[in-house]
Amino acid sequence: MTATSSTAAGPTGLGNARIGVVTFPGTLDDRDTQRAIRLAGGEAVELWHRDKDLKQVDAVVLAGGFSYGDYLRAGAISRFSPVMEMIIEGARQGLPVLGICNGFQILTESHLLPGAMLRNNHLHFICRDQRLRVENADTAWTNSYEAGQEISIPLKNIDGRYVADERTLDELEAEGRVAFRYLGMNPNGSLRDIAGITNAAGNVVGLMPHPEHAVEPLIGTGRTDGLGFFTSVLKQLVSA
Amino acid sequence: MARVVVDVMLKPEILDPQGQAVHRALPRLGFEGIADVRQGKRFELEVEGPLDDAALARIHEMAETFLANTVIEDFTVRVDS
Amino acid sequence: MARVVVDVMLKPEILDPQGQAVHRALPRLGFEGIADVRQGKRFELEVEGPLDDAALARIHEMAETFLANTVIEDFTVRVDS
Amino acid sequence: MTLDTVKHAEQTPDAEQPWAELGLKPDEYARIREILGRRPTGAELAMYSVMWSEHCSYKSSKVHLRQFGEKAPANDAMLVGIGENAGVVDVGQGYAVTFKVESHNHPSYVEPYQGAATGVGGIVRDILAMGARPVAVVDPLRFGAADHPDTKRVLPGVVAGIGGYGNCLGLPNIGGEVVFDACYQGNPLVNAGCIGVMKHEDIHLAKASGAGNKVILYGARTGGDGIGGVSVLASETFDDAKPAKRPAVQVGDPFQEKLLIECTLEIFAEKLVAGIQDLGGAGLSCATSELASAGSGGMRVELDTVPLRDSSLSPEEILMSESQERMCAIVEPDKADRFLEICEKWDVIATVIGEVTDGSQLEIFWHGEQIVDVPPRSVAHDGPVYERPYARPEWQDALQADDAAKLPRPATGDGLRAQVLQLVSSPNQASKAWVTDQYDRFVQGNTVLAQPEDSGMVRIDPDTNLGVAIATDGNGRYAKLDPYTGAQLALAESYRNVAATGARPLAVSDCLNFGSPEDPAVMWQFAEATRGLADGCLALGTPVTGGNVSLYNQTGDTAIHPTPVVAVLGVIDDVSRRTPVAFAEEGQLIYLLGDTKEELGGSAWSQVVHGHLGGLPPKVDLEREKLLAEILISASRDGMVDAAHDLSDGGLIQALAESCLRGGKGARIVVPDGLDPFVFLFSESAGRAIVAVPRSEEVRFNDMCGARGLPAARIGVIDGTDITVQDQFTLPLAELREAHESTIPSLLT
Ligand SMILES: Nc1ncnc2c1ncn2[C@@H]1O[C@H](COP(=O)(O)OP(=O)(O)O)[C@@H](O)[C@H]1O
Ligand SMILES: [Mg+2]
Repeated sequence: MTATSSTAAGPTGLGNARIGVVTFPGTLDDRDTQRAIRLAGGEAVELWHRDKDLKQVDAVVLAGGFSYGDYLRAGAISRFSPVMEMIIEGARQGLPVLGICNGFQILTESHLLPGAMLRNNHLHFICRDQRLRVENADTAWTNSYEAGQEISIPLKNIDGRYVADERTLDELEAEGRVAFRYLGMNPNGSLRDIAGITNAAGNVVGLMPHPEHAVEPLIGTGRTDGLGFFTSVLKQLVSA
Repeated sequence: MARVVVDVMLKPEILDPQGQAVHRALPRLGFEGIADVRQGKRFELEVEGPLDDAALARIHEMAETFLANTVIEDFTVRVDS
Repeated sequence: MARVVVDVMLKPEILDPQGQAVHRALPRLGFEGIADVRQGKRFELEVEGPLDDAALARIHEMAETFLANTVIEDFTVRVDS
Repeated sequence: MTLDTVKHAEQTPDAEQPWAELGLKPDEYARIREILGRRPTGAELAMYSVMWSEHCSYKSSKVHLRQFGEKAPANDAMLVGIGENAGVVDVGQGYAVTFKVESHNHPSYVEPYQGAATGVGGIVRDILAMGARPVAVVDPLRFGAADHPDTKRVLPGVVAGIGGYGNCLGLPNIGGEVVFDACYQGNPLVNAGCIGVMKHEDIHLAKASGAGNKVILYGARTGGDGIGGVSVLASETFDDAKPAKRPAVQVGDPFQEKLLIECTLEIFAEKLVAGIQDLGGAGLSCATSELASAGSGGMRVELDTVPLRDSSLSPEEILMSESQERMCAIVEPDKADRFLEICEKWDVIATVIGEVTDGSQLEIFWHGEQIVDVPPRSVAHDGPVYERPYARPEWQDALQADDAAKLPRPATGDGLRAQVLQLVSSPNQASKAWVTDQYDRFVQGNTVLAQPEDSGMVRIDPDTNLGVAIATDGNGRYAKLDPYTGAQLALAESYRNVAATGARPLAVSDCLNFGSPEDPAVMWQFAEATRGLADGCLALGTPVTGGNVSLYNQTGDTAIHPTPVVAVLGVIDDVSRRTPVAFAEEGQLIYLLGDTKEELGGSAWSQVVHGHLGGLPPKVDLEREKLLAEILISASRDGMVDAAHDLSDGGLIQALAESCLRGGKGARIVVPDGLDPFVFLFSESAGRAIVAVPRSEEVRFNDMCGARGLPAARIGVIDGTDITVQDQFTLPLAELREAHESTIPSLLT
């Protein structure tokens, strides 16, 4: 069951952008993320955790899942893979990198983003349609949204509680680096309702909910609120 | 207040996927010479009142019936000093 | 073979819902007099070769960079005897 | 240490063997000796004892299960039938779907998390072994009384285990059941089902052919899991002191299984295997003997090459180990290197442990000495077959005579209202979101419908929108009152659920959960239920493609309710035509399809309000079920209904409440002429559904039902934020929602 549809230029005509999707052992949402990229009009490029080059991609998504079973700590083992060395290097030089769920956990473990992810405060896995507010619409991955816009996309994890020390949190707030906040009920005890953050340059973004599961009207929650992540980066790459 | 530590480890004959995953990752990180890794849980209990034999017996019972699942886990209780 | 134990606990200022859940359940199970519970991880490493300062330093580094995430966790390394 | 080799067995014909401790009967042991023409070696005895156990040989159930083949309806869709790891059906466009339900009841009581987790792992490997990519799981569950303290231990553990394993594999959980009944107190039922998808040409079978082909064991290392009984053999054959401790519980490693899945799919894609089998119950004994007996030649295995987790394991124990996350493949020699390479890519340990021979025996060696020399078929297939005595229990008549019709009923609208609230907030009828929110239903990006919809539905081709649907149902209360009818009601409900979402029911899998087959009353229940199911499948044209039997589900002498769980698989050409449960559009008309009679035996109402179980279950009319399904499918295809919900336990009011809550809209309802309001709301007559019809479609929909002869009564309209039953009562949705959604969380947290 591989989606072979529309690998060429998509609706936005931005088909030349190559977006890598990393597969670690235990990654689950890589194929869905590739599909979302194609639906947005980009070209999805498979990256393997042992790869030592990034195949000339213009941006990278670290997809969701349970890399290495989330054993030890979510993202802790994946962080040390060869491909992550390249990505960490690239990210420092401005490569757009999006970490979704497990990908976000890998980004914090890699110290590309501050803070850490811990077990949900209720200790259960939770799968739900989650309302979010896009707080920062200036990043590589959010420029298709309006600041303050509300979106709904699926949330599904057991280690989704974002924590950082007060100083870091204040800094994130002051610099507008809280990219997404949970609306309604805080689903996991994340400090200051943080659902996702960005680095100072705005090229590295991580969030717990799953935009790639909200890109087709028929599937999942039936909403397409997540497509904007992928059109955002395509837009940014064209204008760059 | 006294602190009692309860260590809970999977029994040796039980598969420990977490410990295995850690063990397998070590050479990649450049750490050689570790023959095995097991991962377990550590509970730190702050105990009110005197830590006499009765209190320790109660904690032992708590470990046995609640903190550890003795079908698959072993535990030890010790006073932290 | 020597055994080294690495204990990893959440920093005191970080909320520990697992420990709290254990703590909250205790009175229901009839265990009184526990003021607090924190839950952490315990790693048992079987070390090949001599357990000299160099080996311990390596294990310390492993704990700091890998076994614990020092953003949220503290750790201790000790030789099990 | 003396190894019990074949030679040694020949030389010591009179050696005492612990066959009784291994669960063999005297005549079974005698038969083994007769088959071999000598006494078995310890390793052979281990293999026979486990493969001839109830669990692996189906010795008590076989004679009844045969009906599923004998009465199988002619069905072009069936590609692989009963007898393989799972059945396979054609769903069109070159796709084939395989699906099956299995039980992991007993382990889940001992250690709920791991028992349930490894149950998911096992069924997923069965599906994988057919050549398919697993695409979804379902989990029909049954627990003791909701307010029993042990349920608080078992249920959260089971749910966390199913979620912990399935979520980590990346399989959306799209359906299942959560049922509470005191009869499951000491014996919860943890059934798990999986669906897989492949192209026709990718179907793989468990057979070992082609002399010289390699036997490759891959996946986890082998440990001492699940070998309890055979330790007696180890202590017999080894002079040194007691063997090391063996685990009482198996621990699953979902990460390892995920690697196994991806690795195996890559191996399939390169067409590297000639035969493949998962390792489940009876481990290597089962895999090697089944592969060899299904093939043309024999097999030779060097057992000491098996990678071990515990070096103290004896050869008998290695043969019996049920360590999880392992597979066994038959690979042509020139493809073996590539096979091993792919395993290496995925960090999966793979070892050539033997090869297919041109002989006829399964031969197993340990450090060069032969310890097994058996005809593989005798192990895998020629196990004992029992014609267990069965008899209708003497209490059955009294139970059926204890009619639910005599129970007191509410006389006023207020009384009805109170009982409606009581019903929708009862544990069995309450929202199961607390459970299902712990399962990932979105992963793989193809989920069209998931719980609490009538059936789960996944898209299998994003280009054409082809999809499959699955529902599982079972009602032990009905089956207790009448096992024949109860099994057919489970089938009918599952079939109806699939049709309600717009999918065409195609095929059936089942998990038959019963008490001890040594009790003639239980055996009668089993015989009746299988007969009912086989007759029902014939009438509906949906063959049984595979399933599982779980016996000895009892606490002491008390058996669980007979609980046949039936899974129906359906296909839908275009998932954009799926019909959801939610009443979402104000002004749409609500129709009740089918006939409502006074049928309260075994009903949710009788249980919730009166704690009563007696009388007869609702009648089954399978022709009517077929007609209803046709109407639901046509209505979905032609866009005549926007929502549909089948009626089952809890009757009309339960279904109405669920559709309204899901859509966030109320309804104004009128009791049809000639129907008593109480019966209208609470009866559980089968063959019914409610649908939401847009006004523009009303004439067309009515004409269709009229022309085909299906009773269709307009009972109301979607409107407002209350459920109002005219002249009876009004219930605000908010109050209903609170009642429906707070029960399970408050019981479990
Ligand atoms: N209740 C049942 N209905 C139909 N087929 C069944 C039933 N129980 C078992 N079978 C079939 O018998 C065969 C052996 O069952 P089982 O031992 O569960 O398979 P496996 O070895 O793959 O676990 C399978 O093909 C299975 O589908
Ligand atoms: Mg099988």
